[in-house]
Amino acid sequence: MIHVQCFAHLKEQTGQDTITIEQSSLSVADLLAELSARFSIETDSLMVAINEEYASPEDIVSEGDRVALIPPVSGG
Amino acid sequence: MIHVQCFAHLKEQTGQDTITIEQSSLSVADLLAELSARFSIETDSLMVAINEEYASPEDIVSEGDRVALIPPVSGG
Amino acid sequence: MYKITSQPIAIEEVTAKVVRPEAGAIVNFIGTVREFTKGKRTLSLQYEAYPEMAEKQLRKIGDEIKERWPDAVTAITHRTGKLAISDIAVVIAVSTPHRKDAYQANEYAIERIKQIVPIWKKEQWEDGEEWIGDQLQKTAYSDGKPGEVKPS
Amino acid sequence: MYKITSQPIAIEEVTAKVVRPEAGAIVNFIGTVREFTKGKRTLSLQYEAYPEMAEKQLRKIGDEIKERWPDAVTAITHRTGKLAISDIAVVIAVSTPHRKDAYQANEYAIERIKQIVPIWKKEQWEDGEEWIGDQLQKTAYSDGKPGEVKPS
Repeated sequence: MIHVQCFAHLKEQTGQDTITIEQSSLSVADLLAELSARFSIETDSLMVAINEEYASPEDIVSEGDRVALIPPVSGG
Repeated sequence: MIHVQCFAHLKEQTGQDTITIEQSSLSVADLLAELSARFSIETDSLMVAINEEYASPEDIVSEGDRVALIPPVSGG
Repeated sequence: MYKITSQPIAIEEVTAKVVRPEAGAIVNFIGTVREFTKGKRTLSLQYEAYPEMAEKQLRKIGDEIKERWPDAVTAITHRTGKLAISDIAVVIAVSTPHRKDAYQANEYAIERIKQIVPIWKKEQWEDGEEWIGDQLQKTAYSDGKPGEVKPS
Repeated sequence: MYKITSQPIAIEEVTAKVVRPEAGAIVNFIGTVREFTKGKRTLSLQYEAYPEMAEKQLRKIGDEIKERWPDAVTAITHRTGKLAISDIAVVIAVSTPHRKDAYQANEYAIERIKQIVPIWKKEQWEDGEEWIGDQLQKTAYSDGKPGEVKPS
């Protein structure tokens, strides 16, 4: 199982702080595809962070990683 | 009589906070020439302020004006 | 030196972190909540952060500054939660021996915060509210990591 | 908004003068006493001002900023008297709706202070002391009023 943290409007759109994926490992691209299908969210502008670092589409997310969805940021 | 305020090293070089000129009116250029003669100070880099504004060599200093010698500044 | 907090930010406190005998110049950037943006009135803002990652990314910005301006020391504090008009959202303090570098490094820091630090703001207007994203008008997110985007 | 003081300068106090709902950005410049300049160790500094004229010239700088950056609001406080290493000599605060202007206007202010504001510093070193003049390496004083010198 992989837990994916949500922030900002994603929390409202998915209705969840944390989404659970029933797999032990998958690519960032596949993770986004699955989330897009499950929640009908726009994933084009989403980044994925693995252990607090930005990940590339081909990076692998594994059980135990700290995973988060990062929409375009607007701090400052 | 015209009173001329001194600051920084000029105060040390002339030994005075305020120099008194025994005239009722003269040009800035003449004022500097007189001070140069009296105190053997280098006046090339000195500005004169009349009533808290920088003056030009041809400006006239008159009795009652607030007059000051302004060496190159070094604030900030 | 890099902090996400839900408490009001004291400018003096962030500035004090970068004071040192080698420094002759400190430049602060203080981001405050502006009431009007393009004619639209903001009532308040809500900032949310992914705090662990945000502090890590702030530290990365400090490291990038160190590479480009080796004599610079940087401290950044960003606030989260609900902010009223004129409340301080972020304070960036950069100290350097000479002032040019402090201005440049400070401006670099705020540009990078808007690119890579996971903090989001929700604007509250008179007629609604909205999470703000992509305020730099960059749509390149899907093309790469924001960590790789360098300011022009 | 423009002040010469012999008391320690509180950054928050100068900054508070420029806070307003229209502003989203405040940039501070804080000049501190640096210990080493070109390898020479400074023990302390003494600042002397012609206070009435200095405040008038600071106000003139604020007016010049207003002409160039109409949305900017500026406050400047400069200290006089004896300062130790890391003490604050000057604080410049500029607020603007958008940050670029705040950085530029602030940098303009410190450049102009070093040109036209009648304040002088005396450096105290281990082996002596000296009034510092002409630190911009400009020898053009006799050619015109410093008020007419515009930064390049």
